[in-house]
Amino acid sequence: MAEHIVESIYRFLPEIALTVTLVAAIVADLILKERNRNVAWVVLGGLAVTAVLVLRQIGWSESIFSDMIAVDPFAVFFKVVLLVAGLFIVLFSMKSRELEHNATRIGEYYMLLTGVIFGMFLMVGATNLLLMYLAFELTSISSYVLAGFTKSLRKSAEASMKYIIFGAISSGFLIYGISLLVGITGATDIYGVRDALQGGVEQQMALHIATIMIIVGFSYKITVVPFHFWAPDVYHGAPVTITTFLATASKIAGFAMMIRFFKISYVESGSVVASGSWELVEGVQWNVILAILAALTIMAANLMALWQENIKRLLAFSSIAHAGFILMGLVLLSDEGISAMMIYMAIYLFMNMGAFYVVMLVSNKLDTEWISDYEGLGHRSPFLGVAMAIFLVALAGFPPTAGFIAKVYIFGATINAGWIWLVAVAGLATVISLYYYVRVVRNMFLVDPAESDGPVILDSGSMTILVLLLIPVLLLGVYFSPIVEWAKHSVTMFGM
Amino acid sequence: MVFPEWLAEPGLNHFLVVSAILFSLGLLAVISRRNIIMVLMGIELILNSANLNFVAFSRYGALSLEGHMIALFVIIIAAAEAAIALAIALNIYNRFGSVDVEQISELKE
Amino acid sequence: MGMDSLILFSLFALFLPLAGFVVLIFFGNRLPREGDWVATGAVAVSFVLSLIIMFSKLATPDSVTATWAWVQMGNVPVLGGLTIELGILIDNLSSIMLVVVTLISLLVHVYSMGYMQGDSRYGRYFAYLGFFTFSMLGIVITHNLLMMYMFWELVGLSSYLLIGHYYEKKSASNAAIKAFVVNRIGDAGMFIGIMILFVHFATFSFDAIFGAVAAGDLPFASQAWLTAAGVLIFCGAIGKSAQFPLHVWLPDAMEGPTPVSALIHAATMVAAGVFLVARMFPILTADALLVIAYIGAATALLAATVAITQYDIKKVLAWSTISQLGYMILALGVGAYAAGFMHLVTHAAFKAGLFLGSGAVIYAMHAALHKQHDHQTDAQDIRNMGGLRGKMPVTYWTFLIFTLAISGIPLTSGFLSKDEILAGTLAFSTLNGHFLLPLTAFLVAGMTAFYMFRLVILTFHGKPSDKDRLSIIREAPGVMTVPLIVLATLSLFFFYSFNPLGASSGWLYQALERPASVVPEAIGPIAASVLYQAVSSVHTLVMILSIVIAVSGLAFAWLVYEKRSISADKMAAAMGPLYRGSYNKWYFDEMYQAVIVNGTLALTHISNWFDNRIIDGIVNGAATVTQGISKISGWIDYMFIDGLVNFLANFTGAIGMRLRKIQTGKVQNYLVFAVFGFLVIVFFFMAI
Amino acid sequence: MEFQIFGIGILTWIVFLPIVGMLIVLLLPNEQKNAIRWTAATVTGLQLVLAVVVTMIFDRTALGINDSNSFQFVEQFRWIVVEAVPWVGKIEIMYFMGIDGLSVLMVLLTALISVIGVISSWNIEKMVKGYFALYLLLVTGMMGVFVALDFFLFFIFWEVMLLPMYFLIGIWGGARREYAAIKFFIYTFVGGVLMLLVMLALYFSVAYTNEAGEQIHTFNLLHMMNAANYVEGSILYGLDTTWRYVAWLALFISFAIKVPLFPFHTWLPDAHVEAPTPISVILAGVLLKLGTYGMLRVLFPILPDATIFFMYLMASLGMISIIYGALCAMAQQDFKKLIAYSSISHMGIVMLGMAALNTQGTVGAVLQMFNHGTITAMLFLIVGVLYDRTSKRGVYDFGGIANQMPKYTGIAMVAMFAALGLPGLSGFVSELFSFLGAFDSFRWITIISVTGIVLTAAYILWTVQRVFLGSLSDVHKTLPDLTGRELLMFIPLAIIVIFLGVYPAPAIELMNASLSHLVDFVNGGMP
Repeated sequence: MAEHIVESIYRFLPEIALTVTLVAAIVADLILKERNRNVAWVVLGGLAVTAVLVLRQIGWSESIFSDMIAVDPFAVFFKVVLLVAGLFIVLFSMKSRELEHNATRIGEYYMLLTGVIFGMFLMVGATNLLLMYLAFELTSISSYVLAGFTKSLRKSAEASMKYIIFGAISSGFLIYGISLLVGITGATDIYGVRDALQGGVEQQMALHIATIMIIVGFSYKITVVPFHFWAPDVYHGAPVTITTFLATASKIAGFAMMIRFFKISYVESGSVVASGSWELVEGVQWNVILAILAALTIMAANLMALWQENIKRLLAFSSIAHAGFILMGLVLLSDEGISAMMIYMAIYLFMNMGAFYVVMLVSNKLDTEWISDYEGLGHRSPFLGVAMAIFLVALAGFPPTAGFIAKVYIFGATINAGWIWLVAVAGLATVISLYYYVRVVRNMFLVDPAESDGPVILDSGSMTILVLLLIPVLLLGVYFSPIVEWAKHSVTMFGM
Repeated sequence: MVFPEWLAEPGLNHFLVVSAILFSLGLLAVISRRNIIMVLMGIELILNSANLNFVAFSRYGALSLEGHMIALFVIIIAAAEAAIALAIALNIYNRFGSVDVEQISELKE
Repeated sequence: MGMDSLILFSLFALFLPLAGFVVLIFFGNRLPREGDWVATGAVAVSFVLSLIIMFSKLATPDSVTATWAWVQMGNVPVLGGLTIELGILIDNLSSIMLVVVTLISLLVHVYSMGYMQGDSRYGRYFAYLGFFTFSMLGIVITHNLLMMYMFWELVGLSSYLLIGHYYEKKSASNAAIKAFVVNRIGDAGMFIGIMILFVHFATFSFDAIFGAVAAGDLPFASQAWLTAAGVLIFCGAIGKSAQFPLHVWLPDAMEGPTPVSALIHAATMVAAGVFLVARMFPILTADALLVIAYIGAATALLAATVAITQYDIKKVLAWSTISQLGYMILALGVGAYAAGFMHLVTHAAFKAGLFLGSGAVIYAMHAALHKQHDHQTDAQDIRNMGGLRGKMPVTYWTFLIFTLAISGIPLTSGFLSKDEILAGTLAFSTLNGHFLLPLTAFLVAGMTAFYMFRLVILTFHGKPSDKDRLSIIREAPGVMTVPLIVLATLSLFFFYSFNPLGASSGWLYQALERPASVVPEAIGPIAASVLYQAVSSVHTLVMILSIVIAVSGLAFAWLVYEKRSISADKMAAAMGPLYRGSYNKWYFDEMYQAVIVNGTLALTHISNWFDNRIIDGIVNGAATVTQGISKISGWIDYMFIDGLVNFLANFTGAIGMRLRKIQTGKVQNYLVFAVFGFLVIVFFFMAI
Repeated sequence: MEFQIFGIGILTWIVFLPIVGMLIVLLLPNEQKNAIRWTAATVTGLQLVLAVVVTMIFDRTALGINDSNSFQFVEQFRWIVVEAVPWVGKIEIMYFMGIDGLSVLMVLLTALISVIGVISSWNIEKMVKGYFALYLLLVTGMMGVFVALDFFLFFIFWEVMLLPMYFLIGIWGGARREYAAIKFFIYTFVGGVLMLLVMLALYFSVAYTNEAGEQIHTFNLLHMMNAANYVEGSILYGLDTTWRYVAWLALFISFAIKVPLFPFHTWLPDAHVEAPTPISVILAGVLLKLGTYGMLRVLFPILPDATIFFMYLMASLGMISIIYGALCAMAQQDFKKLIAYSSISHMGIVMLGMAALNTQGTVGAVLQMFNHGTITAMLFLIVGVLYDRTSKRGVYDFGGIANQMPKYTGIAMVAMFAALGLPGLSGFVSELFSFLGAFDSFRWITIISVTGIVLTAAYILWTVQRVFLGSLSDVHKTLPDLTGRELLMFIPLAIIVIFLGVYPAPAIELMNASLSHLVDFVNGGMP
């Protein structure tokens, strides 16, 4: 037992590192002068260390703390993605004028950020229903605070309120569902649950309700229609940096947890490794629900995005739509689908962050979030304009950008699994999505700027960050075998 | 005094039914009440209905002590959530001068 | 002389005019006299060459062909390997035609030097003449349908360019377009006919196709398709030779300079249709020939009736041309091959002469009017002429000869050919009782004599419409009169046959013996021998008849217009509607304008409207109505704009709009929706 | 055949030279307008030289189409390789380029039109740098499509063209440029999505077994043309299945939009009218050909069974486009729009010829693609010349130009009559063969289509009359005739048009072998 604990702790180092970072951040915030910068640097350092530790885990496949958490390729993949997200968010935050002006005690902001990341690490690894719930709540609760961190702003306050009410209810659904599931199966870790289900349970009705409630819980996290309502308002109200974080990292973490939960507890063990496709434990056809939800999400989100005037809302809806695209992968019940999802998420991270970062820079310089104010931007700052154009085009899924690859893989997997109607809907939605992405591009380039507004100058730092985001978006578009390889090898979870 | 037959021997289902009712009430409260504090109450109800399940299951169902333990955790979470929620509610009051959920709807469409 | 040199000569004869064209187009302005001598010289040389070719060809019975591969196509399914050849064929037909074309062309070149003096596009004019000659010769000497079609279009182009020579005048450019488009209609039919033959026989060459048909291999193994092919190809002739119902372009074509009318629209190009029919004769079935015959007859009659009432000197000649072409077609249709083609040759001479003569008159009139500073009077209206006889003797006498020829008075070339045609037609009817054909033929013969002399009398005899104008009228210069004299002599009988009363003994008739038909007996035309039998039996009768008719027509005209013993106006009044109909060319133009042209235009507007409103509408979200000349009235527009334009994208957009409203901003509504969703899922799930 | 420069294959040079040019242009300062122009000119010029070289040393006997060994100037190496995992076989995406008789003329055409486009862009003053950068990017995209033999590569080039086109129309276009640009964009994007879906379906259905005996999923077009490579039970497995028909339709629409074929054509008139002259030239000269080329390169040989099944559909659409396009053209008053519609009509002839599925038809079609490219390019340049001088485009705005600008009129006549299908000019030959081929397969459809030549004659001649004939209005008394630069772009095209009209054999020999093979292959229904 003892050495198991020790062993586990050894495997748990990254998370520990994060905790240390958290503490360090608090301390730094207390003692250091001129806090904002320094705390940020401390957190950056901590994240870097964590990254190293995570990279050491590549290839491991263990379950630690008596089946509380799994350290397996799947988890590692997502940890890396989340760390990248975290790093960029911290960098963004250092550049954000919004935070400087409207947020007090910026140190806590970074602390909370670290906390969220920690929670996400748990989410991607958790194999115990209780821990899943705890991780879920840990991220949520700190997110509530972050969303309202610029509390002097009305919109920020409103956002946090909506967020917490909606979030709390959803977590209520989740825990209620879990309670039923746990009760029926008598096991708290998902392996136990699976074994019980494979044995067959009599209370099918209860099982169904439990499943659906859990799906609802997850759906809120990954913004699936009709459980997405909070997202546009919160994304709109929250500080751009946090919006970015919610739109990318927390969504990705949610997906990771969802995938693991369903793949392990609702799928016949041993059915996976052989052929890529899974067989469900008898009874629950949850993937049909997901299919419908995915289609609904894709269509609704794209349609609602059409007329948005505020760029943040636009991107909010676009990110909801993308959640729908990603969800398609889980419907397929195949490792191919999962790997496609992972590829999509990894790429989505970069392009979406890029778009949001441009939005942030624009609101830094011009102090606006209205699409109409983007007119002539391409002429006032060609670099910014081109970068934004590339990110949007990538989001629309044009070659030779990475966004195209993401779509290729998710669509391909869907076709291969024979879900033609689903992919047809997705294709149609893609066309619709072009409208609103291009609208922004049009404003930036096809409209000449007014004489009054001069050129927009970027500082080298922001430029560097933009370039850092552009490189993967373009590079993965023309040479994507690394990411594909990695994803394909990262679908294996402990216990399959 | 004589209990009706179906209440004579309280079992798992009774608790489940009660928790279901609790849950629904909580949901109702959240949806219908204007005052943010009341909404938060509703949330508490929901969480506790879940707790009731856990405890009931570990008393009657296959679940052993884990049930109680989970319930404890949930209570803690609920507390934390409530704390944050109240803070936010306060901030809302400062900004909007009201805690009426209906009126706080500037972000829309 | 050797075959190869024959081919070589014909190639030179063909390409010299083209060379002249190229030179004039690129260097015309730098050359003295804008290079008219270049063009004329080129044509002169090819005329000489043509003469040599003709004589040496007529000496030998067998024809000469030479071919060059143009395009090679690898294994063609259905057809196997395919080579498309260009080639030339020199036989009696083509060699005679060569001479006719080059001769007339040469004369017209010379004449034009006088007539077109001081024209703003003098050089360009000669260039086009050269180009026309080239394309016309191409039609004549080709040995396959493809080249025939290509040059067919090219003569169309040159005719277009020359009719539109005075393109500042709207009427001129309109006429040019009309000519080209109407011809295109015929050509489309011809093209389809060619396709039928090619797709089946995998070759364009006449000999090859005739050979195959002779071997009993019919297109798509059906006689109907063979007939169809024949008739469709004849459509080309209908267009070029201005046969009914496509005759409408030729009168308008008179907008072009008069020499052009003489060359293209009287002597050569319009005869190309006749040439085509003659070429295709072997594969024409009896049915096809019957169609051809009737179309010819109809045309002849129709045109003659119109010619009677026209006052524009060129228009009269134009209609008479149409009528004469109808004659030729009729002749070929009834199988009087030699007669028909011979009439082509003789007609070429005297009709060209008539036009050049009229040109001389117009030239003189213009000069006179110019002196009088009179710009209202129409120089071409015969009512403004009269009494010119004394002032322009050469023109008058030559013109008279031509008129006698066209009316078929003995001792002229016209008599010879026309007499043969009438005989052929009559013989044909005796054999299978299509008596309408000879009837029309004779009728038209009489009318021809009448309206031609009407023309002569009104122009040259009688009292002048304006004394002092007449006093200043001058005879045309030598370059113009010499061609007239040449043509006049060519309109006399001895050039064609030493027997003034019988062409059949003449060299030309001999040279043009009818080719054997290759279609199966059952559907073939009446055998030549049989026909000639009948001809010889009716010949004397016909001769007498035709002379009588011609003379009476002449006499009638004399009575009406010279003696005035019968009032033309009274006659006209008596005729009433007939007169009006004839005067207005039986309203063909109006009819076509109303039905075809306006119909097409309406169609274009409809389709354009359809494009902008419906098709565009269905996909077009930005509801801005694009421009375009839809004449549909406004309110329909609105209905459709509202109804359809906003259809798809606006439709999605609209949904987006509505959907957006869900986002009310009230968190509790959100929750309601969410819970609702949850319940739906639950029920759905319970259902499955 | 191999041909390398500095160890890099000639096709790569041809395709990516413009990209190099683009980078140079981007590095040049904005003010250096002439430097930028000359860079573009040089790059495209070099490209043309290479293209001519390729055409010269091209082996006319090689078959190509589905036979990888007989493609020429082949460049092939693995671009993306994903090793096998238990549940998905090995995956390959090739950088695979090569040309055969089908593509060689198109490569030449693209290079030629690109150069001419640059010349006619010379007097563009607005944002010169951006303009030429986008222009060169566009050229790369077009050229790439014509040489790509891997579906993935093909698709990437296909989509790469979209954005530059969007901006070129949208920024440098006329009054309603935004509308036209977005319309073009959406239309083509729809096509792109459809193509993407079919491409993926094919990709999962096709797997070839390599030397090592492993099953490899691939985008290689040639592998997709081999029935043996279709994985049993995959969606497109077998012949004449419903899914194959669906796939055919989807792919067909995606190409038909580019062609454009009735009823997918309405983006064209707007795009043409609004686009600046050089872009119209590119659009009509090259872009439209991509659609028909794609059908011959991808659609026919990969789905031959469906192709035969849908023969009549294609022919009918071709027929409708011919007649309908001509009718619409007749109704136009805007010179540019008129030509745009005439393009629809002429591309209908291409469609008709292709649908015939025999050598004459196909040869005619491909030749028509080339000829229409040159002829319509000329026509748009002709409009451009007038527009530059008078900034008017209405057919009725002119008249009597013939007296004022003889050189110009001469050139215009050549182009106009070539468009009208006059024998002796290139247009006639290709139309002739297209119709001959079509008549072999569909009698009545062809007979109806032939009536289109009458309509064509009508609207062309009316245009000639309205613009060039008649009397000159005083405002145009001062119009200068063609300048040297303008002659420079017209003369080569005019020469080609006349030469191919008189002696088309050289062009036909280039494609003959490949097209015959293609036809046999398709009629064989994918052995």
